[in-house]
Order: sequence, then C-alpha cells, then structure tokens
Amino acid sequence: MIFAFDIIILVFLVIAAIISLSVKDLLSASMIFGIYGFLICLLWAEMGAVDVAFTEAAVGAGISAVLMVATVFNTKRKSSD
Amino acid sequence: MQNRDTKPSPARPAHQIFVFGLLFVTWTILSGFFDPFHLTLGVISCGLVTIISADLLFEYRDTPILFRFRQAGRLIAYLFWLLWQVVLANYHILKLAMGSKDRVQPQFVRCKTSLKSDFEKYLLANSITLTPGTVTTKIMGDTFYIHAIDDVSAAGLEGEMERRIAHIFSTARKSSTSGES
Amino acid sequence: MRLSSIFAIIAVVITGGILLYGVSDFPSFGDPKSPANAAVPGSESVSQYFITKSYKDTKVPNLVTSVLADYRGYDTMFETVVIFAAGMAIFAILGSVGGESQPRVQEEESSFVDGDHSRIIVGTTCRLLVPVIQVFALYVIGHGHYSPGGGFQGGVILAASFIIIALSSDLDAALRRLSEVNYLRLACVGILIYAGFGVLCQVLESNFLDYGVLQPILLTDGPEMARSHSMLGVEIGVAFTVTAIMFAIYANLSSRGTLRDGL
Amino acid sequence: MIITIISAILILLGVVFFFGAALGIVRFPDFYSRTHAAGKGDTLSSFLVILGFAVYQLKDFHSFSHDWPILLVILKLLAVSLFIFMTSPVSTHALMDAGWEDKVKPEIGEGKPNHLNDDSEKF
Amino acid sequence: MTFDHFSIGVGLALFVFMLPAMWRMSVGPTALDRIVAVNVIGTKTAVLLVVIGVVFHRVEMFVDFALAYALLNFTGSLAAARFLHKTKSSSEIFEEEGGAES
Amino acid sequence: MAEFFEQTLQPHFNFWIYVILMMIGLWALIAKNNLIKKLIGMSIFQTAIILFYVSLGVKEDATIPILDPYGQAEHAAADAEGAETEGEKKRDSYIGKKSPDPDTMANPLPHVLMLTAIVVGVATLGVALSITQMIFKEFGSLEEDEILEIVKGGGVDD
Repeated sequence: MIFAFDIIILVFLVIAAIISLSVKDLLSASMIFGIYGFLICLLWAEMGAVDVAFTEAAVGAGISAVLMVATVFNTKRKSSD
Repeated sequence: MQNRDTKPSPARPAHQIFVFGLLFVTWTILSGFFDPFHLTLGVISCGLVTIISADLLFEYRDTPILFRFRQAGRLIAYLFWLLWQVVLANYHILKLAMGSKDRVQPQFVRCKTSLKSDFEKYLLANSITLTPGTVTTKIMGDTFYIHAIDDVSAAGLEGEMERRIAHIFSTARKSSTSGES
Repeated sequence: MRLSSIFAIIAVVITGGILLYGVSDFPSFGDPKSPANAAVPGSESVSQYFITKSYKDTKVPNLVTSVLADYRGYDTMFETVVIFAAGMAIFAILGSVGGESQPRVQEEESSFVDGDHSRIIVGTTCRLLVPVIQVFALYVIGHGHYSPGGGFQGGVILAASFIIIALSSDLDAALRRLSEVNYLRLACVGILIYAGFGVLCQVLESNFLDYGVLQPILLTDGPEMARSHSMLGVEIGVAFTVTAIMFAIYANLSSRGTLRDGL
Repeated sequence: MIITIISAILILLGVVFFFGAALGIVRFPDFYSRTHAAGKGDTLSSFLVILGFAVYQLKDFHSFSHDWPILLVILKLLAVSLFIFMTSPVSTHALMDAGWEDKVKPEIGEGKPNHLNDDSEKF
Repeated sequence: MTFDHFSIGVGLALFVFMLPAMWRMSVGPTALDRIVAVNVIGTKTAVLLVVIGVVFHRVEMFVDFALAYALLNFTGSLAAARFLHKTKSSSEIFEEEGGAES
Repeated sequence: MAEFFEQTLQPHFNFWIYVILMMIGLWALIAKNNLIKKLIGMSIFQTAIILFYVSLGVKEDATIPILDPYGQAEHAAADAEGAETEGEKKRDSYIGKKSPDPDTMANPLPHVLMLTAIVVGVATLGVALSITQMIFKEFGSLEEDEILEIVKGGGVDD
C-alpha cells in the first residue's frame, strides 16, 4: 500500500466517473469508462492485489471498452443527458 | 486487408519451424523456468500458436530464411538510428510546446515514395510517425499524406529515412517482390 | 427537473448517509489486526491459515491461485458456469430474433474511403503482434502458480487477440480462425475439463475436487504436487471457457447476432 | 551507486519529456497538433523511464550464475517499451485518420499547404 | 532520500501530468480529443505499474501486467477509429437537433 | 488540519470513496435517462463494491500475496546453512524453514472472491448490452421516457 498514490487515484476515480456520466456522446462516454478501468487497475496494483489488477488490466484494456463501442455502433450515439 | 486473406501463400514447413523457434525464444524469456515440465508446456503452447496463427508473422513466405537474418541485423541498426531521431523529435516538440503559439504552423504535405512492398511502407510510415513533428495520415498507393506541425518538420521529410529503409531490404527485393501482387 | 431525478437524489442521499454513518465504525484502513485479516480472539482466522499453510499443502507459491483453484474450487467452477450461462443467454437473446440481414451495413461499405493506410499500418502491426499476444496469453495461463495470472486472465487476453484480428481486418478473418462451432465446442470442453477433474476424484473414492487422490494417475511424488498439477489442468479448463465466451460475446454484439459485417 | 545515478538521470529525462507532452496537450491549437504531442511525448518518455528502472535492477547483479533472473526481468522491461513503441504510432495514425474521416476541421497555418484537402476529391 | 522515495516522487509527477489529459477529457471540443486523452493516460498507466513494482521491490511480478497493458492498450483506440470510419461524422450527428439519428 | 488528516481522513478514506462511488452509480442507475449510461452506472456500482472488499484485505507495509522465489531473507538463511547447491537454493528458497508471517502479506481471500467477480461482471455486462441492442431494435430508441411512452401508447408502432 502506497498511501500517496492511494489518495490521488481515488480522487481521479471519482472525477473520471463523473465525467463519463456527464458526457452526451456515448462513444466518448464508453472510452472514458476505459480510463476508469485503467485507474482502478492502478488502484488494485497499489493495494497489493496483483491478481485482481491483472484481471482488471486484461478486461479493461482489451474487452469492456470494445464491447461498449460495439453496442453504441449498433444502436445510437447521441444521448439526451 | 481482404487481399491478404483471400490469397494465402503456400505454408512451408521450414517457415513453420522458424516461426516456432522465434515463439519459443519469446516463451523462454517470459517464463524463466528451465525444468522439463515448463519446457514441455512451452513446446505445447508454441506449437498451438504456430498452428493457429503461423501465417500471420511473415507475409512473404518465399524469402529464404538466411536473408531474414541479414535483414534483421540491418533492421536493428536502423532502429538505433531511429531512436536518436526520436530523441531529436521529442526535443523539438518540447521546445515547440514551451515556445510561443505562433511557431505552431500545422500543414498537410504529401510526399511520393519509391518503396514497393507493404512492410517497407509500414516501416516508413511508422518512422515518420515517430520522428520530428510529422504523422502519416493516409497512404494512397505511393503517396503519403503527412500532417506536419511546423516548417522544420515538413522540411526534414525528404531523403535519408527512405534511403536507409530501402537499404535494409535491398538484397531481398528481387525475391520478395515476386510474391506480391 | 424530472420527478424521478428528485426521487433519485433523495434515495441516494439517504443510502449514502446511512453507509457513511456505518463507515465510522470500520477498522482503520491497512490495519493488520482488523477482524478480516486476523483472528477474532477465541477463533481461528481462515485467511491466516491460507497464508501460513497453503504452500505446505499445495506447493503453489501464488496464494491466490491455490485458494482459487483448490480450497475454493467449487466456487470457481460455478463462476465458470455463470460465464458459460452468460454466453448462452447472449446467443438466446441476439441469435433467435436477429436473423435478417441489415441493409444499413451495405451503405457504410461504400462510404469507406479506399486507401491502403488501414491495411498497411494497422494490419501489419496487428499481424506482427497477434502471435506474441497469444504466446503471452498461454504463458499467463501456464504460470499462474508462480506469478500473477491464471485461467481467467490468460483467457481474456487470448480472446482479446482474436478481437484484435477482427478489428484489424474484419470479423470473418477472426471467425476463420475460431469459428462459431469451434468456440461453442471450446466453451463446453472447458467446463467438462473442470468437472472432469472433480468427478475423477469421486471415482477414486474421495470428495469432489479433492485433488490429492489423483497422485497415482498424475505420477507425481506426493499428494501436494498432485494438487499443484491438477490446479494447472483446472486453470486450462477455465481458460478455454473464458476465451470462447469472451470472443463469442464480442462477435455477437458487434454484428447483432448475425456474425457478418460487424464493427 | 553509479548505477543509481545513471538510472535517476534517465528517469528524470523521461519525466521532462512527459512534461512536454502534457504541456502540448493543453496548449496546441487543434486536434491534429494535440495528437502530435500525445503520441510522441509518451513513447520516448516512457521508454526512458522504463530504461531507467531497468538499469536500476542491475544494482543487485553480482554473479551470472546466481542472479540471472534479473536479466530476464530487464528483458521483459525492455519488451514493455518495445511494445509501446510498436503500438503507439498505430493508435496515433488510426486516430488521425479517423479524425479526417470524421471531418474534424484542421487549423492550417497561414500560407501553408493542405494537400490532403486538395486531393481528397480524387479519392 | 532513498530510491523508493524517488520512485514515489516520479509516480506522483506522472499523476500530475495526467491532469492535463483529464482536463482535455472533460472539456475537449470533439470526441477525438477525448479519445486522445484516453490514449495518453493508457500509456502512463503501463509506466506507473512498473513504478509501483519498483516501490514494492517485486518488479518481476508487476512487469507481467505492464506487458499486458502495452500489448492491449491500442485495442480501444482501434475500435473507436473503426467506429468513426463506419458511421456518419460527429458534426452531422450533433448539429441536426431532432433530425435523423444514427 | 493535520489532526483531521491523521484521525479521520487517513484511516477511512478508501471507505468514504467507496460510499461516494456507490452513490454515483446508484444515482446514475435511477436518474439517468439513457440505457447505456445506466449500464455505466451499474459498472461503477460494481467496482465500488469490489473496492470495499479489496480495501478490507489491505495491511500496512505488507507485500503482495505471492511467496518470493528469490527472497533476500530466505537467501540469507540458505547461505548461512550453506549445504545446498546453487540451483536448489534458487528453486527451493521459498519453501522456507519457517512459514511466512501473516502480518507481512496481504490477505488473499478478498482477492480470490473479487477476481472472479470482475470476469463475471464483464459477462453480465455483455448480456445487458445485448438486451440493450434488442430494446433498440424493438423500440428504435435508447431513452427511457420515449420507450415508456411507446409502451403506454399501445405497444410498438411499426
């Protein structure tokens, strides 16, 4: 556990969550949700949970953002809120 | 992209063994265990990857393997030269970012290349992207459309890089061009 | 402001207030003596048992893997089944309804600017990287005992390599390497490998997933090494299922279940 | 000691280049120039930082027969930077191309050519 | 000052340099700006994982998923680029209010 | 200020953020109009819970829950005995004469529980996204209020 990293990542995490929920473009929202995954992987790594961090790294970088982009591609990009 | 998949080159056993060897070196670096159990695992895994995707690693499978080694040596020398160019590029961008905003004069330039094969073009495009203030935006046949961030970067495009890349593949050119469309 | 939004703010504030009130009673962050980490006086802590004894029991240095695949193997097996069930649910939702071809995709094809850049730059990089990614994924699966990794992580990375093939050229190129029939088979085979290890232990007159009795079959020196090797087999089963289902989810989602002309 | 100093110098150089990239992201005028700063500043600086930490690993290296795992760790660290070098230009290029397809207006300097715009009717 | 403190300082500096990207992510005029910011943070993440490994004195464990990050980081931008290739341009979607969507 | 930092902020900061993230996710699930935004909120909610679990297992100054194959302390112990060959020492150093001290190693149990939760979370996200696609195909919209109007107005138009 590295306390200095801990506080900064947690604050960034809240910022990233709020940004990704407030953007009206769903493509941007899903990419920013990818950022959320990156930060949370750093958080697990810093707290010593390496296996969880590895899972999050593989899932967040490779799969989840792509799945969301694929869905947005097949539906509609614009959101009302 | 469709061209490559609809026209598979004949798979040759020598090439598959070569690919297997390369993958096994990668496995050894990753693994770090040299007991029989893990080496067996490595052989199984590399064999699996060779079966699934051996055709991906080399596009022109007609080139003799001996040429590959000579090319690889020249490629590594080129990469060191490229690294120095990347350092210069970053220094340039750093100066530009700190300086006044008037010095940033973005522009799209085009430049013709005499390189033929896909891999040479790929190398040239990536080198351009990595070096002073230029990014390859589009490739249409022989023409590269390049976004340059200022005049200095746009002026540095001509010449040396292309010559060096042509030099890497010079001996294998005759045999490699025969394999492509 | 909509009515539901006001209601939402009230509900969220109440929930958050209650939870924040509860937080003040928590043990402080990073305390080695908190009830979750150390024993409550008068009882034995399960996590301390895992840390001190699991290497002696299983000869696996990565404690997470040993707990995941051995002590809590039953749990992990059904987590894998949940993933399998999720894949089946997606086939049921998308496959049954979406059968007709979409005319929209044909329009997009024509607007795609015809140049060589995509094939040269993106295609060549992906062509060079995909075998490396696959070897790396198999390394992660095989070395879950000694470093972070294991079936779940390696499976996801292996699926990502196929997704990269699909993104660099098109979905057909990826399906040619791992077709629909094959990934369905692979998913089933993964579960069967996992369950097979459990049933094999039962055949040898022991409990389900009690790997120690597999020693005469695996020809290892001692039940500990038998447990270690069985864990590797179980991880491989997990990896098969995860790879197949993750790739199947992408293939179905990107093409609305038609498996043609996706993203 | 000398290994520590060398690695510290490399890492600090990398941090300086990171600073340049961060500055470029804020200050450059349009999307295309910002991509320059983002794509380039990050590759070299991450290479330098990772190289610095790889050099630092050498401080425990005394004899080859005993400490060879450290060499493997260094090779893996270099592989990380190699892959960043391979993938970063690709994403830079892909985003630049997508930006042009998406009709993001480039900001062209006064009197500078825009050949892509001139030729795009021919495509 | 030991090397650990130095490493933590480097990590903090990297986090500070993430802030411009976060800012660009929240204000960025186009979707592309946001995606570029995502890319920047992704590269920094791989470096930060190595930094954390050095602080923990266990680099040989942490380097594995730095590798995974370096290999898989470009998947997201690739998907976004393909998306923008295959659909109408963003300016058309976001300027015709109430017009034909998608 | 310093006192506040040490007494209140440091011991419980992770738990505060977990509550805040949970509130953000719950708010998005209830109040957001767009279905994909709701799914993003659901994922944030899920990570908040994972954050809570992993935070419980953290110990101060503890190392990661993987026994060190090349650990310095064990090396020193093995060197003192001096009976083993080089290769054996490397492979067997973590076998250790004594079992590891539980206080110097992070708690592996929450990691195990949460590791599977992440992958299962992605699979369920895939199911939710496929349902979203079907809703779009049925109603031609992803906005909740428009869908509700169509449903109230007597089913699908087309």
